[in-house]
Amino acid sequence: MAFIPHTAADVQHMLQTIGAESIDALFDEIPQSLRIQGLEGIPPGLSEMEIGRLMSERARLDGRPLSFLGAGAYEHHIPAAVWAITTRGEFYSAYTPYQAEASQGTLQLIHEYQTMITSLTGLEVSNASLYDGGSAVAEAALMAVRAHRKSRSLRLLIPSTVNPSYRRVVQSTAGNQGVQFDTVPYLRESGCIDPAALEAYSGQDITALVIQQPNFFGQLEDVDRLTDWAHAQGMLVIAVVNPTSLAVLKPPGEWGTRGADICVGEGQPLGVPLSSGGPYFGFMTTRMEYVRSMPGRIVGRTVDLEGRPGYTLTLQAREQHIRRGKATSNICTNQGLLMTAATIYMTLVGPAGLARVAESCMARTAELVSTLGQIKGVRVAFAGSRFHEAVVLLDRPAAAVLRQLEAQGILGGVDLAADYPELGPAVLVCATETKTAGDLDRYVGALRHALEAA
Amino acid sequence: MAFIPHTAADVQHMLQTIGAESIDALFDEIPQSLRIQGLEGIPPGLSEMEIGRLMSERARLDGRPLSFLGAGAYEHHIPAAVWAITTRGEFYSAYTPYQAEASQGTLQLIHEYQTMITSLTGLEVSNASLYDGGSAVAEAALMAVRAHRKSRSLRLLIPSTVNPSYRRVVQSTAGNQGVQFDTVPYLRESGCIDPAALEAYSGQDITALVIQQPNFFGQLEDVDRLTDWAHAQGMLVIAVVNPTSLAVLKPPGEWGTRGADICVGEGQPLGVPLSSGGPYFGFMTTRMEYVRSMPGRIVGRTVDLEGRPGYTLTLQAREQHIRRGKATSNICTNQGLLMTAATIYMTLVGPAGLARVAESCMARTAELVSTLGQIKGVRVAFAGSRFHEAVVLLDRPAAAVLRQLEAQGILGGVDLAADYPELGPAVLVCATETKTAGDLDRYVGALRHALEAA
Amino acid sequence: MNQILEKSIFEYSQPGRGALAQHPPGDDAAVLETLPSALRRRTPPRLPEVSELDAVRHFTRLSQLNFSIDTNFYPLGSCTMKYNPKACNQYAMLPEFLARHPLAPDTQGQGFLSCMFELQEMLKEVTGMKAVSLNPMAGAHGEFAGVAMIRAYHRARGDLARNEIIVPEAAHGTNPATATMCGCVVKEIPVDAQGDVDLDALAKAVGPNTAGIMLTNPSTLGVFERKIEAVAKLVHGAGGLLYYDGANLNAILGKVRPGDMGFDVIHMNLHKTFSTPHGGGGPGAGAVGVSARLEPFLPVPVVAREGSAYRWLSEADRPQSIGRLSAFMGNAGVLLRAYVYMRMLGREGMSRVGEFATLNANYLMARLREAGFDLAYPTRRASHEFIITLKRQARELNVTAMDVAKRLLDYGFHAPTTYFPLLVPECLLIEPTETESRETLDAFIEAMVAILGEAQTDAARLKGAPYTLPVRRLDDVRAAKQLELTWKPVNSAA
Amino acid sequence: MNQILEKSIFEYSQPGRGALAQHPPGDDAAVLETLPSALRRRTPPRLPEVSELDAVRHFTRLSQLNFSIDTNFYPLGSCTMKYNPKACNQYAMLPEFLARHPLAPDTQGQGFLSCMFELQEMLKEVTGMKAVSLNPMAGAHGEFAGVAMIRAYHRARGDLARNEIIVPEAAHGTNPATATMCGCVVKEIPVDAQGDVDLDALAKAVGPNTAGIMLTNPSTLGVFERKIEAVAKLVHGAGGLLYYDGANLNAILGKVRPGDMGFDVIHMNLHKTFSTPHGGGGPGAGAVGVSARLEPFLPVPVVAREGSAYRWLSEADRPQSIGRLSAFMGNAGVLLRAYVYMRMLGREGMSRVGEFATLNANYLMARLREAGFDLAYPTRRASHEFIITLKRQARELNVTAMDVAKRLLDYGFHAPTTYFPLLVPECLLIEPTETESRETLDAFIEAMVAILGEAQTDAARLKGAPYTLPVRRLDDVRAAKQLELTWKPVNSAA
Ligand SMILES: Cc1ncc(COP(=O)(O)O)c(C=O)c1O
Ligand SMILES: Cc1ncc(COP(=O)(O)O)c(C=O)c1O
Repeated sequence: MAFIPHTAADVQHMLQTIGAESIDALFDEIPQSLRIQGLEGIPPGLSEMEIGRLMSERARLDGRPLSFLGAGAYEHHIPAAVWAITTRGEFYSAYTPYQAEASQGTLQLIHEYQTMITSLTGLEVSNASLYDGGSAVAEAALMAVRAHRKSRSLRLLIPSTVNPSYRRVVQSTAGNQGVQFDTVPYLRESGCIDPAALEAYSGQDITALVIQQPNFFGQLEDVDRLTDWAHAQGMLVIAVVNPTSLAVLKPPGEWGTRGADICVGEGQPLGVPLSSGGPYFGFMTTRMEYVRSMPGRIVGRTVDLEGRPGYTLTLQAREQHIRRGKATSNICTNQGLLMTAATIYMTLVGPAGLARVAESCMARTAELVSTLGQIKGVRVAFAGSRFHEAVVLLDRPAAAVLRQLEAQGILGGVDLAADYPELGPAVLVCATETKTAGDLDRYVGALRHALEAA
Repeated sequence: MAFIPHTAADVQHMLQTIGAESIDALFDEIPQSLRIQGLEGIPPGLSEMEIGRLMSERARLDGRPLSFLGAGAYEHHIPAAVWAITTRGEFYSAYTPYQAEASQGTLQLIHEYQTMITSLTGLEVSNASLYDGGSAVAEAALMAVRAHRKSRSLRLLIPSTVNPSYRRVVQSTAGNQGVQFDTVPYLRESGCIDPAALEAYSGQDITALVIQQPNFFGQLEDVDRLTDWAHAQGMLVIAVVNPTSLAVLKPPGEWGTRGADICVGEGQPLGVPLSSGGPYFGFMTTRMEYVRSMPGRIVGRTVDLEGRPGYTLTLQAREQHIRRGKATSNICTNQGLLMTAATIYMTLVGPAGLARVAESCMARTAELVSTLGQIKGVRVAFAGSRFHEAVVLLDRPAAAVLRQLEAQGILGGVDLAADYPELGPAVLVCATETKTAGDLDRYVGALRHALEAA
Repeated sequence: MNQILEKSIFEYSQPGRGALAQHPPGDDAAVLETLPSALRRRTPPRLPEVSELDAVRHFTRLSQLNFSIDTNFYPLGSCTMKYNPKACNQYAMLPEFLARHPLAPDTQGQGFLSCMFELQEMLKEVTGMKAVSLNPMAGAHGEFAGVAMIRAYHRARGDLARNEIIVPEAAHGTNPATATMCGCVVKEIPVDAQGDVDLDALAKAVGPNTAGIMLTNPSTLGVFERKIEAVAKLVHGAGGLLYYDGANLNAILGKVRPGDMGFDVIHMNLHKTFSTPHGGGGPGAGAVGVSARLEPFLPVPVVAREGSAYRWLSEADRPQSIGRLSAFMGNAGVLLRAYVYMRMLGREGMSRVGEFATLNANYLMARLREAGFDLAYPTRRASHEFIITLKRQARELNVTAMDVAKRLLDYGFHAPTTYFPLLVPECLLIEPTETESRETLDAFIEAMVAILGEAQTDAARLKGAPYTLPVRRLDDVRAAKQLELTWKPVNSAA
Repeated sequence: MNQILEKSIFEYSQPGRGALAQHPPGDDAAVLETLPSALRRRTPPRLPEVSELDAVRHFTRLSQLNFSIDTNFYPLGSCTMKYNPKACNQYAMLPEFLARHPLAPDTQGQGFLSCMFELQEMLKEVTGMKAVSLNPMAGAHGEFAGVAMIRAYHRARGDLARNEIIVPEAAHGTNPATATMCGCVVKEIPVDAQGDVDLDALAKAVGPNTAGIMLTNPSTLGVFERKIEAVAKLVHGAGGLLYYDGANLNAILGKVRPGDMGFDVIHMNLHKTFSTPHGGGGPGAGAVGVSARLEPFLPVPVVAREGSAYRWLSEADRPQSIGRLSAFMGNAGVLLRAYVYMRMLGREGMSRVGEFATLNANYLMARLREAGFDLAYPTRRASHEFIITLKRQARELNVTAMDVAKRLLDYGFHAPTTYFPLLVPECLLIEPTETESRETLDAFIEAMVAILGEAQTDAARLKGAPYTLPVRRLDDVRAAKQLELTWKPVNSAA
C-alpha cells in the first residue's frame, strides 16, 4: 500500500494486541448512519511514474513566457544552493521548533533571519514570518490598533498607492474587527500620495498611516516627510516595503526623524520562486517597545543547563496556543521554509550582492521605460524617481495589446484597468536583473509592432 | 571572486606570514620561460544567473522526444527519493571513504549495496563499482586471465551477441595486454549464440566464455547449456547481465550446474538517468574464491576499539595505491554516487517492485513487437524468448525511416546497419515500463505512416 | 543528528568577502544617481559576507541539528507528522510551475489551473462539502475564512446580533483566537468525563447571539465526538452554524465526512492530512469547504472549469465573497504537493489513511496502557491519536510530562505534544500516523517503558534530559526575560 | 555529524512490505509465461522490503554519518577537495539533459554537444594541448588512454620495442598500475633530496625500450619539478614521450601549462581541478589532451563542430584511434558540471584558482612549520599542497601520522592524506584548496597545535582517537581476515 508499511502479519498482530476483530471495528464509536463506504469521486491511485508524467505534461502546458510582470511578485535569480539546502529533509520535514533541544538548526536559522531582516529594515525586532505580504499588512494594521494605546478610533489611512490586493486583504481581515480604512488619493503627475489630501486628516484621531515604498506604481514616496507628518499627528507609521529595494533605499527605521513604527512586506523577492503566487512569506519588524504586540513566533537566544548558548521560541504568551482568545493573532503555522530560503539567499548575495541586484533592477527598468516611452502610442505615466516598476499609458485598450504580446510569448505587464480606471489604458511593467538587453529589445520590438499593426 | 573567499586583508596577512611579496612570488620556482600570462582562449566568467539561463536554453535545444532506444541504456522510472537523497551534500561531496570512522554512511551503504547486488546476481562477493558496463566486461576479462591459473592462452570467446560497444571496449582495454578475443557468431533464426560454432573450440585452451543475457538483440541465450559446456571445457564463464532482468531471469550464480564465475553488467537501469551516456556504473560480482583477483574497492564489516560494528575498505592489497604495478587494476576513483543511487533505487522498488518493472518491460516490448510485426514492410528478426528488446527488419534502409520518425518526435530504435550489416535494414527497439499504450500506438502509427508514405 | 554546535553565520562574515557568482553581471551603480539622496540608504544592511562554501557548510550543519520526519519518528499529537513523499516536492518544483507569475493570464496556466480545479473537486469528495476555496494559507487562516463566512452569512440575512462563537474547552488555541480576530465573542463549554461535548452546557450556551460553534471531530482529546448529530441539531436549531476544524481529518478519511455530520464550513490542513511538509514551521495550506448556503461567501479566487478551460473566479464573479485573504491565490506550491499526494493515493489509498492511522494509534495506546501508562480516556477508542496523563507520576515521582518528553529525545524520538489539550493535566498527546511501521512503534514503546523505569529508579535522570542533543535543557525563562532577539557582535551570553 | 549508528536496511525489511508507489501500474505477470522455466528465477533476490519512509529515513541517517566538503574542511592532499558549486549540479540535472539517451541522434542533442565541444576547447586552452577527448571516466582511466596512445604511436611508427614506462618513485599508484595494464614494464627512478627527479638516474633509465615517462608536476611531493625542461629533453631525445598526470593541475592553473612544458599527453581530473564532486568515491572524469602527433590516436568519441552543427566523431572518422573506453561517451553528467564550473570561473577566475590554492598551501605550511611541525621539503615552496613528516614524533613520542589523522577527526576536520607518497615516512600530505577561508585554515592550525600538545603530554589520547565519531578506531586487520562482505541475517559480529 502506498505510504503504508503494514504487512498482513503486522495488521493481524496489532489487531490482536488491541483486541479488535478488524480495522473497521476501530471505528465503532462513529454512528453507523454517518459512515461512508468509499470515495467514488476520487480517481484511482497513480503510481509515482504516472503522476510524474502527468505533472510534467501539465507543467509544459504552462510554458515559459518572457515576463515583465511584477505588481508584488518579482522574478529574480535564485542561487542553486538556496533550494538545494532548503529542501534537505531536516529543514523540509521538521515541525515547528516547539522542542527546542531537537530543533536548534531551525531555531538558530530563524535567529539569524531575525538579525538580517531587522538590519535590512532598520528596526529592532522581527518575528519568524507571516503568511504573505498582504496578510502582513493586515496583521500590521491590527497590531497598530493594539500597540497604539492612545488612539481609540480604529481608523487607518491607506493610500491608493498601496498595492490594491493588499488593501483588499486588509479589508477582508481587519474589517471584521471594525477597523476602518480611509483611502488617500495619489497625485496624477507623480503617482505618489497627494499631500493635500492627507492634510485633510490633520488633527483627527487616526491610528496609523500606511506607506508603501516603492509604491504600487514603482514610484518613490517622500517617506521622510510622510513619516514626520504622521508622527506629528500622533499616528503610527506602517511601512510596506520591497526587501530588495532596501539594499539601496533608506530603511523604514530611518524614515523621518523617528523612523517607521512597524515594517512589513512580501519576502518573495528574497530567493522564493514565483510559483503562481505562493508559498511566499510576509515579514514584519518593529521597535522593541512594541514586541509584545507583535503577532507570530519569535526566537530568542538563551543558555542550557550547562550554560552553553542555545535558541528557543520566546514570548509565547502573545500566541494563540497560550493566550487563546486574547492572543495577538490566530497565526500558528507560518511560512518557515520560505523564511529559510530567504535567509540562505540573503547570506549568499550578501550586502554587496543585494545592492547589485537592486541596481540592476533599477537600471533595467529605467532602460525599458525610456525605450518604451519613445514608441508612438506609449507614454510614461509618472515623473519622479522609481525603483523597478513603472506605469506606461497606451493609446488603446491594454487588454488587447497584452494579448497580442502574449501570442508572441511575452507577458507585457499588468493591466491596471480594473484598479485604476482613471488612468485610462495603463500597464504596470517591471524589469529585474534577470532581463538582458536582448529581452528588452524583444519586448520593445513586439510592442512597437503591436501598436503599429493595429 | 567566485568561489574564493579571500579578502584583500586576508591576502596581505597571509603573504606576510609566508614572507612573500606577492602571490606571483609563490610561483618563483617555475622557470620563467614556461610561465603564461593569462588564458585568453577562455571566455570571461559568467554569473550563476547567466550560466543558468544558458544551460536552460541548451537543454531546451535537446528536446524531449518519445524514445524507444535501448542497446545498453534504458529509460526507467526513477523514484524522486533516489536523487533527493543521493545529492545530499554528505554523499555528493564526500571523498572515497579512506578515513573509515568519518565515512560510515558511505561505507555501510556500499556494504548494503554489496549485499543486494550479490543476491541479485546469485554470487558471493561484489566490489563497490567500476566505470560502466563496457569497462566492467573488460575488467572481467582481465580478471579471468588472473583468476584462471591453469589457462595460459590469453584467449577468450566473446560471441557477437554481446553488445558491440562492449566488445570494442574490451578490445581497446585488454588488447594491450595481448589478450585475444574470438568472436562466436549467432544463429540467424534465434539471434542466439550458434552452438555449432562454439563446438569448434572444444578442447582448446581458452580462458573464458562471455555470455550476455539477455543478449544484445534482447534474445535469451540458453545459459545453462552454455555454462555447463564452458565449464566442461575448463573455461571460466563471464556473465554480462541486465540487472532489471534478474528480477525474473535466473541469476548467473545459478546458470548450469556450477553457475557463472564472474558476473558484470551496466548498473544504469537501477535508478541512474540516461544522461547522454554517463555517469553510469559497472557492477561486478564473483565467487569468494576469486575475491582477491577482483578489481575495485570492497567494503567489509568489522568492529571498533569498543567492539561495536563498523565498516571499512578491505582487501586493499589488491589495489593500486598499495600494490602499484602489480595491482588487480588501475582503477581508483569509481562511480560511487551512482552505486549510491542504485542502492536507494533497489531499496525503494524492492524485490516485488523490481519484478513488476521487469514484467512491465517484457509486456510492453511484447506488445510493441507483435503490433509492429503486423505492419507491411516490417518483420521481427528472431524467434524465441526475449526480455525488453527486439530486432525488427525493415523493407528499406533504416536510417531514412528513423529520420522520418525523428521529425515527429519519436526515436524509433537503434540502427544496426554498421554492426550487423548481414541483417539488412534492421532496428533494435525497446519499450520499458515507462511506455503507455498511447506511446506504443503513436510509434506504430508513425512507423506505418512512414512506410506507407515512401 | 549533529551534536556539535555551529557558530553564527555572522561569525563567518568578513568585510569584502562574498559569493560573487551570485551577483548580477555588469555595473549599474550609476543608476543610483537618479535617486534623491534623502531616499538612499546610508549604511549597508548587516547581511553576512561569506563565501558560497561557508554558506553551504553553515546551513548544512545547521540542518543536521534538527529532528525531522526524514530522520526521526515524530508522534506529535494534532500535527499528523506523516511521511512527505519526495515525489510531491519534485513535481511541484518543475521549472515551469516555479517560474509561473501569479498574474500570468489563465491561458498561460492551464496545466496549473487544472491541478487546482481537480484538487478542489477531490477535497469536496473527501469532506462531503459542496464547494471549496484553496485560498487560506494555513489552518488558522482557514478558520478565519470560515468564521468570516459564518458572520457574512448571518449579516447577509440581516441577522446582525450573532457574534458569539462557542468552542469546547479542549479546542485548539487557534479556534478562540480566530473568533476574536473575526470580532466575535468566545464562549467556552465543557466536555464530559468521556470526552464528549456536554450537551446541557451547549443547550444553555446557544441562543439568538450564537453565530456558530467550532469543533474538531475526532476532538483534540483523541476521541470521536459521538453526540455530533445532537450537537448539530442543537446549534442549527438555535440558528447557528457548525464549523469543523479539519486538523484531525486524517483520522476519518474515507470513513465519515464532516459534510455528512452536518457541518456548514470546514478547513483542511493540507500540511497534515495531505502530507505537505511542515518546513520547520510552515508553509501550510488551509483550504476551506462549505455547504451550499455558504458558497457565495467563499474567499476568492476559486478555479472554475468552463468547457475544457479553467479560469480564476474573482470578486467580480463572487460579489458576496468575504474577499481576498492573500495577495494572490494562496500557497500554490503547497497545493500542488497535496494534489500529487492525493492523486497517488487515489480512492483506495485515501480510505486506508484513516484506517491505518487509527490502527497505529490504537495499537500504541493498547501497548502503553499495558506498560503501565494512564490513559486520559481509558474507555474510549483512540482516533488517530490518544492522550496519556502523567498526573500520577507527577504526584508520586515528581516527574512531569515535560521531563518524559525531553528524555524521549535522547532515545531518538521526537516528543509527543505536551500540555495540550490544557484540560488534561500532565498530558502527552500521541499521534503516530499511518506511515510508521510496527517496528518503529515497538521501538517507541520500548523507550517509553525504559523511561518509566528511569522515572521510578532515578527521576533526576529525567529532570536533566536531554543529554545527547546539541544542547541540554534550555532556559526558557531567561530567554523571555533577557531578550536576545538578534545576533550582536559582542558575545553577550554567558 | 550524526553519532548514532544506524542499523542495516535489511533489519527494517519485512516480507510483503514495500514502497508501492514505486511499482509500475497494472499486472503483467502473465508475460512471464513466455519464458522457458529453465530461464526463470526461482527465489526472489534479497532486496530490502521496506516502506518509502523507512528507506528515506535510513539513507538520510546514513548520510549524516559522513564527513563531506559540505560539512567539513577536507585538506586531503592530491585530491583537491574544493567546493562543488550547487549550480553545477542543478544545471547538469536539467530534465532534458537527464532524459537524453546516449544513442539519440546528434540532431537531438545540439545543446548538449555544444557544451561538450566548448569544454574540449577550454581544456585545450588551459593545458596547452592540441586536442582533447572527454571519454575517460576517471584519472586512472585517462592514464590508461594516455599510455595506450603512447604505445599506439610507437607501434604506428613501427617502433615495436618500446614497452617501458618510467615513473618516479613518488608517483601515484595508478601510474605504475596503468603501465602494467597497458602491457608495459614499469621502471621506477628516484627523486633527489629536494624532491626533483634524479636526472642521472633518468638518463640511465631511458633507452630504445622507453615508451615514455609519467610525471605529475607539481609532483606528489607538493613541489614543482624544476628540471622539467631537462627531463623533457632527455626523454624526447631517447625517443620516448612524456605523460602528464593532471591530478595536480589545480596548482598551476593559469600559470603554466603542461603543453608548454613539453608533455605529449595529459589527463585531467575534472573531479579535482574542475570541481565536480567526488560522490563518496566517484564518479570522476579523466579527459585526455594530446599534442598534434597523438591526435589521431585519441579515444572516441570526440565532438567536432561543422558549420554551426556539432557531431560525434567515431572510429570511422578516426581510424587510428585507440578505440572506445566506455560503452557510450564517458561521464557526460560530470562533464556538464565541469563545463558549468569553467564557464562561471571564466578566464580570470581560472587563473585565480592556481594562485589562491598556492597561497593557502604556503600559508598553512608556514604556520605549521612555525608551530613545530617538520616539513618534508623545508627549502621548497609549497605548490597547492605540501608534506609534513611525523618521523620525529614517531620516534620520540611513539605517535604516528595515523594517530594524528584520527585525532583530527575529533576536531571536526577530515584528515590529510596519510602515508602517501610512500617515500616520505609518517607523512601527511596537506592540500587546503583555494575555496577555504583563512579562518578555516587558522582553525585547522589550532587543532594541529592542540594535537601536537596532546602528543607531548598524553600520547595515549591520540592512540585511542577518534572519540566523538559514530565509531572508535576500526579494526582493519580483522576486516581483511574475517571477511564479512555482505549482510547476513544472523548477527555474526561481536
Ligand atoms: C486542532 C488544530 N486546529 C487548528 C490548528 C491550526 O492549524 P495551522 O497551524 O495550520 O494554522 C492546529 C495546528 O496545530 C490544530 O492542531
Ligand atoms: C596524483 C594522482 N594521480 C592519479 C590519480 C588517479 O585519479 P582517479 O582517482 O580519478 O582515477 C590520483 C587520484 O587520487 C592522483 O592523486
